[in-house]
Amino acid sequence: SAERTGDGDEGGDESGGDGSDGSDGEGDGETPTLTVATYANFIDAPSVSPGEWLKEEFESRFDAELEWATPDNEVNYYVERAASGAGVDADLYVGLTTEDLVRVDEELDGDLFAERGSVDGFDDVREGLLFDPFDRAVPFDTGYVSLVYDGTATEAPETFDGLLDEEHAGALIAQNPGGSATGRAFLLHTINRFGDGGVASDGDGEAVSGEDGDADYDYLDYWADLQANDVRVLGSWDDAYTAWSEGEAPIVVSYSTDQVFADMEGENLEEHQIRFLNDQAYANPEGMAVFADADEPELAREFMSFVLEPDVQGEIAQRNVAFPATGTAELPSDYAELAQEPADPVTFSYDELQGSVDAWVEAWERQFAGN
Amino acid sequence: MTTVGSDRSDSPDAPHPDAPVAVELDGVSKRYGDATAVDDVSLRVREGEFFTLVGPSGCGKTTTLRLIAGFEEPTVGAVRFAGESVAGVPPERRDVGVVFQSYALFPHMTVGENVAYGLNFAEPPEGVTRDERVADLLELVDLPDAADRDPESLSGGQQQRVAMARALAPGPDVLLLDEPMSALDARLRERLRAQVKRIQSELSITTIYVTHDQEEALAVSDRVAVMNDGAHEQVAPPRTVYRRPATRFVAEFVGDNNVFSGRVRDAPADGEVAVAVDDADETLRVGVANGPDAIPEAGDRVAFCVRPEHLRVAGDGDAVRRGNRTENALRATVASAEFLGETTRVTLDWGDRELLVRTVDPLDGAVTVAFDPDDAHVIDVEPQ
Amino acid sequence: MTTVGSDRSDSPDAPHPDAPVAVELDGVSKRYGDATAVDDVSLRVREGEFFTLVGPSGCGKTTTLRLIAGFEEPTVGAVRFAGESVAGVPPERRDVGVVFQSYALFPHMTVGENVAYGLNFAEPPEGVTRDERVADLLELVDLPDAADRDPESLSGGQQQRVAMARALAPGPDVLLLDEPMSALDARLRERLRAQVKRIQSELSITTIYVTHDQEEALAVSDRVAVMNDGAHEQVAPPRTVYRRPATRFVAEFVGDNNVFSGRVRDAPADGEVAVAVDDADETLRVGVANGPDAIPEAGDRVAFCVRPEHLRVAGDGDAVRRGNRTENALRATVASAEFLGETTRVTLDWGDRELLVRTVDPLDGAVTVAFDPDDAHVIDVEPQ
Amino acid sequence: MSDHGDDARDADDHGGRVARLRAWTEARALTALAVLTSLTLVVAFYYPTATVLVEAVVVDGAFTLGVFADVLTDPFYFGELARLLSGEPPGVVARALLSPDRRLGIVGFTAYQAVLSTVASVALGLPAAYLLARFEFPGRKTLRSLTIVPFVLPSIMVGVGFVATFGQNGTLNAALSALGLPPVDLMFTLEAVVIAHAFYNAPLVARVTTAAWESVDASAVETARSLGAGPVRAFVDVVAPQVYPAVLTGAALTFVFTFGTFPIVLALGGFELATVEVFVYRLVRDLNYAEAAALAIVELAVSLAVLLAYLRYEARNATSTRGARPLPRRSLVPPSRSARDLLPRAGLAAYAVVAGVVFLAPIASMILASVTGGDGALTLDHYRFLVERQQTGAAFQVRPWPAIRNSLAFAGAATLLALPMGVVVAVLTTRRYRGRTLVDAAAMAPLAVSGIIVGLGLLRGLVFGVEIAGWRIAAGGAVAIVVAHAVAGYPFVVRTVSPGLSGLDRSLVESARALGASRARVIRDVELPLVWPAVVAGAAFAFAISIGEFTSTVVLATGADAYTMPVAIERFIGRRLGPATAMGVVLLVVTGLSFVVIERLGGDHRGL
Ligand SMILES: Nc1ncnc2c1ncn2[C@@H]1O[C@H](COP(=O)(O)OP(=O)(O)OP(=O)(O)O)[C@@H](O)[C@H]1O
Ligand SMILES: Nc1ncnc2c1ncn2[C@@H]1O[C@H](COP(=O)(O)OP(=O)(O)OP(=O)(O)O)[C@@H](O)[C@H]1O
Ligand SMILES: [Mg+2]
Ligand SMILES: [Mg+2]
Repeated sequence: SAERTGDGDEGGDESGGDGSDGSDGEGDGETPTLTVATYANFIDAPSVSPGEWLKEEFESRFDAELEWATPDNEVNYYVERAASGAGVDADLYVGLTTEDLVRVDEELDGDLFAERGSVDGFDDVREGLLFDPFDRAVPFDTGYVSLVYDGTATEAPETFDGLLDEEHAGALIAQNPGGSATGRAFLLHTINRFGDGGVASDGDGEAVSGEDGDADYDYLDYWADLQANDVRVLGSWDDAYTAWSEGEAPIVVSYSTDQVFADMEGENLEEHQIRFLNDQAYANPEGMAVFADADEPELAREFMSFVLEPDVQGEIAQRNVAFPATGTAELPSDYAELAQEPADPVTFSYDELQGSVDAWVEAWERQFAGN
Repeated sequence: MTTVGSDRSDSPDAPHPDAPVAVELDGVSKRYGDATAVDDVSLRVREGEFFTLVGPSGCGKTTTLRLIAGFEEPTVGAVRFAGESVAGVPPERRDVGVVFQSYALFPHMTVGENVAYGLNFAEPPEGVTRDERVADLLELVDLPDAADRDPESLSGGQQQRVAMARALAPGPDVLLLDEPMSALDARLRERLRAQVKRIQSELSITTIYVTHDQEEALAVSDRVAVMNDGAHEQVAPPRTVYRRPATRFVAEFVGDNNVFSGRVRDAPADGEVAVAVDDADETLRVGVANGPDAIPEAGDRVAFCVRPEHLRVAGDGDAVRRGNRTENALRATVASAEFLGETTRVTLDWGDRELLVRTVDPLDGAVTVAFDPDDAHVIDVEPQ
Repeated sequence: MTTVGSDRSDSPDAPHPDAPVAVELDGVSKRYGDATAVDDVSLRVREGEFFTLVGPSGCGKTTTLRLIAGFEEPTVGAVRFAGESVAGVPPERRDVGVVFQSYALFPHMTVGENVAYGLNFAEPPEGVTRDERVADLLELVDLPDAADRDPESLSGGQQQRVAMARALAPGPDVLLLDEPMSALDARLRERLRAQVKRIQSELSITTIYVTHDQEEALAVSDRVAVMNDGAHEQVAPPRTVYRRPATRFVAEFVGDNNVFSGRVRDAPADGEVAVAVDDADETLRVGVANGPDAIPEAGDRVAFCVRPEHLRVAGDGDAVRRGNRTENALRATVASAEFLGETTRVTLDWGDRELLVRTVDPLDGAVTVAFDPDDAHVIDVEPQ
Repeated sequence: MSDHGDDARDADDHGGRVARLRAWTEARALTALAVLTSLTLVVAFYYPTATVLVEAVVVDGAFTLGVFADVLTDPFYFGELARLLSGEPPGVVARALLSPDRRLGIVGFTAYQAVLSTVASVALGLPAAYLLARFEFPGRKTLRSLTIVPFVLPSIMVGVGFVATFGQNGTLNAALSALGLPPVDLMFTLEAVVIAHAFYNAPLVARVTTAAWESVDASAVETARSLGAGPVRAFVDVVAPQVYPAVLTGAALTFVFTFGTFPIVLALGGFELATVEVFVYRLVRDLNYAEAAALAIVELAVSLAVLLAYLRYEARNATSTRGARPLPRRSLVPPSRSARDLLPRAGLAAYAVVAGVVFLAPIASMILASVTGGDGALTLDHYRFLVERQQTGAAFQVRPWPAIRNSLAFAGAATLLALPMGVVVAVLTTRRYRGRTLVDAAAMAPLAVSGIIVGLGLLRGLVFGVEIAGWRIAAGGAVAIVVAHAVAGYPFVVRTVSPGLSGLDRSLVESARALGASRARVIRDVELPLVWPAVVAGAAFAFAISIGEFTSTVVLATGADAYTMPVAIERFIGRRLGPATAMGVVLLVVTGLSFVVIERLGGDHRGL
């Protein structure tokens, strides 16, 4: 999500809140209320966010009221609710990632989300974005985590190995994979590139082999080299972007849509260059899914259909500063000029992440922060 | 030595011999852990009486008062108000007025508000408004214009009187005063104690007064209980305590005194006995009229005392005569003297011991002192 | 009324009439903003002297002491130690020992550490180790075993003595004591003042003592300065202050007194004058031998005083005789009495005025009191 | 008998009953308050926290110490100590600990940085205490009031201010290069973290120390002087030991706060300096509750141990210096040119420079950021954004005015609730009885438990509620926020009020009781008014805690209408920091004014 990009909701101890503003009890014949859970920046960000437009548009097209819920713990909030038997008080969740699904499924025995069911426009969703093997989540947009650099201060390397050059010592600021979405995406990208060295496979699973083809050099080796080259890993996207903006280092891990914002604010685009390492970027498709015990499952599916409509896709992409999930989205022709897509998006599938991602992060933490 | 704790309420000095008992302590002890602060004390204070607890620091005076006020509950024994046990009754429901040494005026209230505080919980007497009551009390303590002042702007003596007025405002049955004047300077103490006494008499309120100043105790009380080590040694009117101390402790604590001990040489004659003083080559004649009930017999051990003012001084070798006899004359040398204005307190060395005498004129060198056998008071008789 | 501030160091009582001056205040004033705490005070304290400043609260005693100690600098005037001005010399270089009313023991040090503290800055006397010095001093103040105790575990009197020992440890030239006993109870004060006096004599250390207790001042001092309102009213040995008060203030502040004023009727005869007492129908004969330098003449206004112990009492109508004359007899009625042990202090109503007398036996009703003209002391003469 | 008489008697009876009822309630008011306070604590703190912490030892419904043992014996967390815990002989471990390449583990490192931060906070706080306690100058009281402001600044704001001040292109380096000095590279070092911790905690140290310093008796100093000690020596020997317990209070609290630090380390230090709380956060986020809870318990144990050690020390050293004559304050303008007068003031001037860099520059940078546009020019755009958001924001979005209003309303209400709670606990802890330490510890626990765990606990315990007899009892929204804030703030009320109460003359209380007042009535009529300055100081802290609180606010807020200023700041963080910093400045101004007002209601006091 682009507002995620711009206004990163990643963690720290602090973020959002439970924004459900209303009850879901409504009698027959009255206007039904659809409660949509999402992350805070989807509806409330200082620059732009799609929430307000979506609500107005949806309510004008359907005889329904839309209520947003933005609990601070995001999807974990519903995991907790389900686990404590408190009942899930929303109809669908907007903004699920692959990892969210993996985590939810590992934690809960029962199903938190219902099957997709029939959603108009689902067929228009781009093939590579479908990330739920159990067909619950419907992708509605995607973003790419790449490097952003200040072209007036440095020329970012083209490859991962380039980051290890002495020239780029101390040049990169990344984020904590344990607390930040961009940080985690970048970590996963390095795993995809260098392999996991069997970290997560304690006996059962397969080791991930890296695209670099070197079985003896895994992501931990790469990070050891990065650390030796003075990489900075800060807590959140905010921290990192602030430090980068203040010129503490010329390169930062961020989103490939950075120039859209820079342009909005009239900044020098030269200072906001995008670099896809090895022509790749880690893709973070976002999906939506209906809760298993939604009060308004059908209305929720109508909402999903609505979101996949071409004009809505276009609006979401622009307002969330991301890329549409469907091939039919209506976007201004110059959108791609500023919002760049990599030639070769990479991402881990649900199956690859399942049972591994925790171990990958933990192994990285132990290496990086060992005291 | 035995402790004589007789309640001589039939003494001629006690002003209310038949008045009902207002406060009674019955076999009361108070222990803190291992330490016994009050040890089996039984007292009866009559209505309207000015009753004083006097004793050295740590003897349990404050604890006794706190047991009466209800700030502490006795470990053993009963406290009764007008015959009713008050066990478990919290202080706010005991109808006592308390004045502390520190006065404990509420610094955030004016003098008037301080005095009025207790009227939040008790109606003023019928026909009197709250404000009138406060004005009356401030009048009573001679501070008619102080109502709007800050307690901290008052002198110590004025604060003390405000504390009195405050304690009296709700019309308590019993007034408890814990060393209410010890923070004041000597002259002020003298002035205020007269005032306290006057107020007490005017209201004829039962008053229990704690002090360690024996002069104060003598000056104001109807009866005095001399306490030592958690127990009372004597309970009697001031003159009795001063002139006929029941124990050696009382003799030495209340006023200056010279205490002797020795063995009776022969049977009493003319109301006197001859006593061979311990470790001294002297035989002294001692009157037995004022002593305890037991009349000393030959061979008994006795302790007796003679007040400094009863030791008459002459120059060295001058005879001190009584009628025609020269007797009870002791030779001593002046050790030190303190000029007190009216008199000089002179300390004499008499052998290894010290004697205290009072003189008007300075003394020096060797002197002879003597006393009238009737001025001696037998404290204690230990039969052979 | 004029203030008589004569330094009667030639009085027979002053023990060091020729000793060199240790501390001198020369025309010293101290102002805080508009308020004058000390007003043009000049004093000379001789080496080894026990000099006491006595006076009511707020009269400037503490301020005077602080000027000597160097905690304050005078607004006007000079403070000299052994003849040298100490202007600008900080307290730590004045060689003074100070004891405050609050003792100000260092709560985080043991008693021994407290006493030893000053030895960090001054060598103990030759041949004595630090520890020995501390032990000696604790011995001196009768606390030989207290070295390892916590100051807070000591009673008030013990703390006071530790403060003394601490002040004495570095061997100061001058010891300054600011009401060192006012927080203690009456009996303890009496005991301790004797001890302070003993220590002072043993060390013969120049001592300046501040108190508001006139009995204390009389009891311990070589000379007393009676202060009032920032200035001294009289500086003299205790007996002089008591017997020949220089001002009405002194007469009334030091001990009980009966002060009369009136007009002289005729010229002195036999060392006496007849005084018509103001607002009373009495003429009293008053000795003039002890009075101020000015001999009163007929028509002068005079003030004179008679101590309560010099007012002899007889029953109503009994003549009080002197030689053959019945004179100076006043008829009064008993208003109240306080039993003090040795004597009873009786307050008499004499017209609108009060008279104080001392008696041994209780008094009641109407009485006649009289005094010897020689026992009267003329304070003040105001020529016609 | 006439009806009239009956009526009168009824009325009498009625009046009597009312009076009796009032007396009865009054007599039990204290007990009732204590019970209510305990209930509040249980509902809003102990129960919720317990639901999380218990997961350390209950896994899948079965009791186990396995998770705990794993954490304790993991060298990653405990370094060489883990080897001891896993049974290696102490000698070997001791040798390992002394070797140069010893491992501290995360817990060890967290403690290490907390110790450094504590030292720095004390070092930066003491000169401020010296200035505030010993000198008189215009604005002294205001300055003292404002020392609490850093407490409420969200870490993100401090991060912004610090990067702008200490960064490569920051104010400090600009100043250094202007002076011809080489630049310093502070960012992303332990030093930066430690300075930021000092930014938060040095003012706290200064506050406690000032109060203690002001209560040193001048007679003690004068006695030392008369015994031969010069001014410096008298300070070292007499003043310092009496101020020391207060410094220790400040140090203990600083240690506890920095031991639980989280966002600031990662923002200014980087992941190499990760602390325990970072891992608690990550584990909770990954729903790995067992290990998170085990780590949180370790954290709690360390913090509580420090707090308890300090409380015991405090109890032992409680010397009441009632009626003391305070040291007179000096003028900041040197009265003469002597070294004695000039040196301390020169020292303070040097300190003012350091304090300017550490405290003022970050705040100034933050303010500057709020008026700087993307092109570096001055602009009011960010404030315009706030106005616009206020006017056009959707109902479900966070808007500035409701955030300000909520912050003030919650803080006011939380303060009103924290005060009785704190006072009751202070009353209980100033009495002497067995088990008092336990009460003390229980009362202080909210300071020592991981904020993340509390947040999760509140979610489970309050928001989801508890099922009792088929009813689910849940609480969210304004009331729950206020309660949670009160729980977080009341320990400060306890710590400010309790020294005052224990220093009160007991006879004041007893006088009032003898005059007929019940125990509770005495607290109201006498004790509280007398420790009023301390109550106000406690109120200021409770207010500050509530204003700055974030974690439980976002958990408990059940709609945009319950959001507070820190939430607004967090929401307004974008790629450009302008809007958030503008909101930060609003927070700064609103709270700064609040504190000046609040403390004007009080006065001088002891305690925090
Ligand atoms: N709360 C307490 N706990 C333990 N011991 C106590 C307590 N209160 C009093 N004591 C002890 O009981 C004894 C009597 O104390 P109390 O205060 O009654 O003496 P006092 O006669 O009033 O002395 P003072 O003249 O010094 O006021 C003392 O030894 C004291 O230490
Ligand atoms: N630092 C000060 N500032 C202003 N006024 C002061 C100061 N110190 C003393 N005074 C005033 O000077 C006068 C004399 O005070 P001082 O303390 O010397 O009296 P004192 O004789 O010691 O009284 P007490 O017996 O009460 O101790 C008082 O009116 C007092 O208020
Ligand atoms: Mg007592
Ligand atoms: Mg004084």
